[in-house]
Amino acid sequence: MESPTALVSLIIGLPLLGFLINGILGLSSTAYRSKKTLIGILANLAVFIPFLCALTLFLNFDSESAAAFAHLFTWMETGSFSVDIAYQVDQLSLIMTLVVTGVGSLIHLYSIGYMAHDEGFWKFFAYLNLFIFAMLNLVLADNLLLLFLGWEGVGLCSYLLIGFWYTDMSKSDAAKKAFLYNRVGDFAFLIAIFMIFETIGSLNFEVILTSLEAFSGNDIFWIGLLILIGATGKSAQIPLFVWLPDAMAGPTPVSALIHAATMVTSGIYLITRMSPMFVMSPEVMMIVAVIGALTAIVAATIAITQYDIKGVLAYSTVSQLGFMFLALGSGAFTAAIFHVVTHAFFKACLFLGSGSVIHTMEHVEHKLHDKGKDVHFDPQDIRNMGGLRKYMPSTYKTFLIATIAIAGIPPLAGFFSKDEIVMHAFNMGFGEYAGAMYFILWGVATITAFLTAFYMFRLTFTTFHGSFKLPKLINGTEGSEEYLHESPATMTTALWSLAGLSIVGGFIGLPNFVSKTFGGDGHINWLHEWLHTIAADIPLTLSGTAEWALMTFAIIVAAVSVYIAYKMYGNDQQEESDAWIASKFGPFYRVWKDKYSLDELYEGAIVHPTVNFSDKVLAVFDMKIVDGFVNAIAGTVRISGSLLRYIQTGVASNYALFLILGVILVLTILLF
Amino acid sequence: MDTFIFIFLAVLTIGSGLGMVLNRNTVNSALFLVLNMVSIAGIYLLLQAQFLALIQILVYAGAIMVLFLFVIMLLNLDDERSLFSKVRAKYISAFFLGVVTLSLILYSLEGVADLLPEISPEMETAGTVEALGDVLYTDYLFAFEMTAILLTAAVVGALMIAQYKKSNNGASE
Amino acid sequence: MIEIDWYLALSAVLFTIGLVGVLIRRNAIVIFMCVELMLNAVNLTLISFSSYHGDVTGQILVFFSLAVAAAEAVIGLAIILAIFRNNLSVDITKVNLLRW
Amino acid sequence: MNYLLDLQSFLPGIIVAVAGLAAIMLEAFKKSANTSFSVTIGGIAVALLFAIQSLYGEAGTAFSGMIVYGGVGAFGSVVVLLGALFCVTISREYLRDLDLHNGEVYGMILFSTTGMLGLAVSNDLITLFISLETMSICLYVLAGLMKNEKIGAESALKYFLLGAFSTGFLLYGIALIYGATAATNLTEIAAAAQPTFLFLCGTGLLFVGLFFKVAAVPFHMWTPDVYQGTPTTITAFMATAAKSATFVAFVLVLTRMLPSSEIGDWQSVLQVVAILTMIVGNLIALAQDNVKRMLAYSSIAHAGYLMVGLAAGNEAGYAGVLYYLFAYTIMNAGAFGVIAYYERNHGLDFTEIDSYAGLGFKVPVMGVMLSVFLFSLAGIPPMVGFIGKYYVFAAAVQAGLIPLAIIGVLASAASVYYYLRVMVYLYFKEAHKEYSLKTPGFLFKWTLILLAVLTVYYGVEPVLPTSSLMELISSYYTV
Repeated sequence: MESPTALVSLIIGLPLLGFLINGILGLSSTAYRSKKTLIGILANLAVFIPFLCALTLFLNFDSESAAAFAHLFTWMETGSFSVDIAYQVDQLSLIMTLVVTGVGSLIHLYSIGYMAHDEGFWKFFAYLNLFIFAMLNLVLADNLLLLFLGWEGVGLCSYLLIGFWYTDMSKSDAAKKAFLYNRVGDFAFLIAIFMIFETIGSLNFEVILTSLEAFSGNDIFWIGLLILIGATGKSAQIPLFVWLPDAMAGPTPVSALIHAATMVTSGIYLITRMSPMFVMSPEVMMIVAVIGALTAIVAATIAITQYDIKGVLAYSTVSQLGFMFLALGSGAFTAAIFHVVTHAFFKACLFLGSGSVIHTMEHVEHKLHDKGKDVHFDPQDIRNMGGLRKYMPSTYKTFLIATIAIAGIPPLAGFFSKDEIVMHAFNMGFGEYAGAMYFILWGVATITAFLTAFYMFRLTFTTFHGSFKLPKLINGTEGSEEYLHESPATMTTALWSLAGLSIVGGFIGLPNFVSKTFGGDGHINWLHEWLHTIAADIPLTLSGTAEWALMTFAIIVAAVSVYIAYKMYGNDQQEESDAWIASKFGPFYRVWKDKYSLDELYEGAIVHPTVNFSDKVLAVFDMKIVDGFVNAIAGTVRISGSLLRYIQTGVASNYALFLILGVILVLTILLF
Repeated sequence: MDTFIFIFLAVLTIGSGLGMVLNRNTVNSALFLVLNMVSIAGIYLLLQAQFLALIQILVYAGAIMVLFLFVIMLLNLDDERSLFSKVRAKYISAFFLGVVTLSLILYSLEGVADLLPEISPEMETAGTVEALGDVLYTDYLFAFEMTAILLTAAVVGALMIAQYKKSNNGASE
Repeated sequence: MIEIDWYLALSAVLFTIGLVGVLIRRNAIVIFMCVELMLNAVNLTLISFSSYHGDVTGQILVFFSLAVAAAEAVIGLAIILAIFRNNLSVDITKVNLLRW
Repeated sequence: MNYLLDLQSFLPGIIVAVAGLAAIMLEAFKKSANTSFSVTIGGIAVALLFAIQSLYGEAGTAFSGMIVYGGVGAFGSVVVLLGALFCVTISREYLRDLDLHNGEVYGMILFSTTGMLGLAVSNDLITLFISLETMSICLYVLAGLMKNEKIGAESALKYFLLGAFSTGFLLYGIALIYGATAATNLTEIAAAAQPTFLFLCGTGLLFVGLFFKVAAVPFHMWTPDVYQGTPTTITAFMATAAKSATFVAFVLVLTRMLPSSEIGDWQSVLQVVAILTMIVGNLIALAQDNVKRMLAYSSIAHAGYLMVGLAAGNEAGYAGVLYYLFAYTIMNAGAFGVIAYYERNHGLDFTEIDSYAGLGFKVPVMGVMLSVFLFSLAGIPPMVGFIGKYYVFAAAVQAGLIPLAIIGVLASAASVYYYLRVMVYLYFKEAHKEYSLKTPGFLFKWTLILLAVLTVYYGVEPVLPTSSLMELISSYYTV
């Protein structure tokens, strides 16, 4: 394959260019800000053209191709340490680039309609382009340092976009929370980078992965653990996941793009990239798997109790990310990436669908205000909805398709990826290290899959089936259903494209055993073939029969779950059914509803004691000693600055005096 | 003979220099400086730099100092009683710094006489106009041209600064 | 025969007199004259070296230094005129709006 | 001797000088300041092209060894001409508002630039002296442009008196060096140099003269007063072009005249002065409330960082200094430009930091650009200022001067405070009263935008890596 430098420059450069054009022109000219069509088209092209470039690269690449490098320039160089702006095009980075730019393009398209009435339209698109730029740096980087820059860049953009409506206090708080939790993870990641550099003397992936023997077992464990902590921050896993649900405060396209499809999967990308190193430490693998499974079930149970349409989706995202971590921990790196891809499709579709719903509910509220009715309701609360399928058929159909996909019903995308993960977890049960633990994790995963189908159908049925409940719940909203409407074409186009991908997306990873059973060569899992040079997968050792049994079991679980959900929520019984669950599960339900009190736990276990301790003990120490010291230094600096300036008396002969002092100083140094 | 002339001129130079610094009357100071420059020109003659001795008198004593005197008269600044610094500490520190600087320079002059024992015999010809002109327009052409720019700039600049209340809008004057 | 030391020392003394003058005088014109004295002192050093080296470069340098002194005199006196117009004085201790 | 070839080697300077004469003639006979302005821009631009061309040519000496061409000198010329060009393009509107717009100003700027170009290529102490004086005399005049204001005349007087005073030391230094070696040519001096007290004293005094011009502590006292009392765009010219020219001359002196560190301990002098300059410059800048004066102290601090590169005394250090000059010219011209813009709207008092409250939102593009320039001056990546600092400090570490590098990094960390303080006023303080700002003119605005883009661009992609600058330095070893 010829050098990809030109294409990579385009892929990386165009989003940056889009950001600069929209940012600078928007900042400097108010006239430009109102040209929303132009802004939207520019921003879209800045992502869509890179997508085409990535597609070109992809078509010229096959599973056996060696990685191609695009070294744009060396930023700085001293001795052995250099900062290279260099990109690596290989099977893994191509998949990620396609997802980022492809899903990114669709979400950009959707945003034109969604943000049409927002004042900060130009700013929004500038940020989105910047995000794409940072994300592409992250997935295409050929060294850890550049990856880290992209990693920080996406964090920054996420912070800016969550707090996009920064005038709303709770939203800027959510932004701060996301920022802080991410810093904890980033710090760990940075230490890991230092440790790697210290041992290998290079941060280049190729160099690191070919000189893994330089690490002691202990090093591998600690580096792996630190990278994992970094990944848990960015990919919202226990213990750092609490920021993600709050992050849904941002505009919905942001939730879809950043907090579902791309940024939050960067932790999975990073671990897959480093997979040859991770498989060397079974302990870390197990920790990864446990964290993943635990996050999956914790988030799924919380999701059951939520009423906020985006809240359910947020916890669902956390839960699905948990699945991906379980896959990583089970040595199924390909399956994790597979799930990243399919999840990007259906979750983006779900978020955008929810955005469409919220959009119309807000429209209803505005219309009512226009009519002079002073009513307030939460446009995101599913209890106010119901029966929307009549009014927004496209949104309904796409939402339903995506729900079926995430629930794991064949042959939609989610089924294949999730099944592969569960199967690998089961397979690891026969492994040498902590086998029993993996059987438990398999059980947890299966229960989570059941819960996933359940809460997703609960959400769909409550929102779209039955009757529109707002008029019954709130006075003054009678007849408001007439204001419900389908979203504009830019939005539905994006929805339908993503729904289509949710249907067919799974075919890139068909299970191999199916082919074997029917006399094939057992190589129908295209993704597996594609990534085999990069992902250090632990192979499946199960027999064909066992695999068939597991798959059938998974289908049954999902089907039963959907059936139960239909029975409980299919026809306006949301209130009674929630109450029934609450009574059945009693204390558990309360725990779920309180989100395991994790926010309070962090508050109570870490923040409060720290504050108390610092109040009582540290404060004294701080005030008397540390503060005193710091103030003394700062004070000395400021005072000496203030005093020194009075040397400058304004009289020229005094200046000459200092000049002569300088002469004496210079001559003294030279002559003696 | 040379020695006596030197001592005479040296005393004259230093005396007139001190006179310039210490005299309260600005016109007197300027006249002391003229005297100082003339006596320095005499020392140039001792050093066999005839041409420069001539220019010293013409340019410095003749042109530059006349300009000084002209400005002093123009501004009517003859008496400076009030303009003498009253702060004693300043005299002391200035004197102290002067002594230190002088001693550092004198210290560095140690041993020069051994290296350069006498006036070079070539000076018979080297101090003449021909000798100077010969190198000035060849080897030192660059500096010479730069000096031309310097003097042009000085004349224009002096006009710019000294013009009184020139109205600057579009150079109407 | 006078040794070069004497010329150089004389020059150094003159230089120092000018230097001290700059420090203690308050009249801008006199300060400027002190600077001229310093330049003269340096010229003396240059000519002494030139003569004892038997090298014409030093004299060339003095030539240029004279030109520079002339240019400085023109500019300097113009500036002093401007100061006098604004302040009706050439006392540099009164010219201290810009400080700290 | 082939004079044509000699003239060609100083072509940029000649073009600029001729343009200067033309500007003055046009003013005298046609009374057209705008024509002078165009001639000035054209002259500098053409000179810049020739300077860039000679950057790629070979190095050598001309005018009987009085000047060098190519190599470091060519790079210095490019930086000086860039500084001059930017300052002239932002000057027109500003000077018009101050009622100072006339051809003589441009003539002075051009003559001064000629001097700087001579300084940047000087290979002989006589060239150095005359060029330095040509530059300075024009700058004295420019400092006194606002001669009808008290502060204008005052800044000219201070600059002039102290400048003339320091010239005395510079000339004395040259005299003593001449006495010790019987030469004024830099390479001849290097060949004849002996570690006598005479020679050391001479170099010390020569350094004093150069320290004064680059505003190193304790020779810096004129800087804040002069910068404050000079029209702001002219201040930019002094702070960028003049400083760059002097530093290039410094590099030439150190590499060509004092290549051997066994003769004298120049590195210690440079180190001590660098430390003093960084500390004092930054400390006093912390206490300033006038933005222009703050920038004056900050320029002193930057001279300190540059001195770190000189003190390193290795090729990396000199290359770092050259790069830093380029970076400093871009970002400082920009910063002064934006300040000139604000000042233009509300008179000369409008440089107090208090009056900057809430300004950032007034004309957003100006606020953003000022932020970019200040970030760069503070040395925050990815701005060009960071790269410059990185190179000089890295060179110091390479030379084993780790304490010096640490002081430098600490000092520049402290400097972040006063740069950010301006930004806090720009964006986080409420404006005292409602007012609107003039729209910046086309040339003015786009010059600043170009500078801001360059500031970021060279911060992201330093296309002048030190290695090729080192080649420029080593290209002189044989000539």
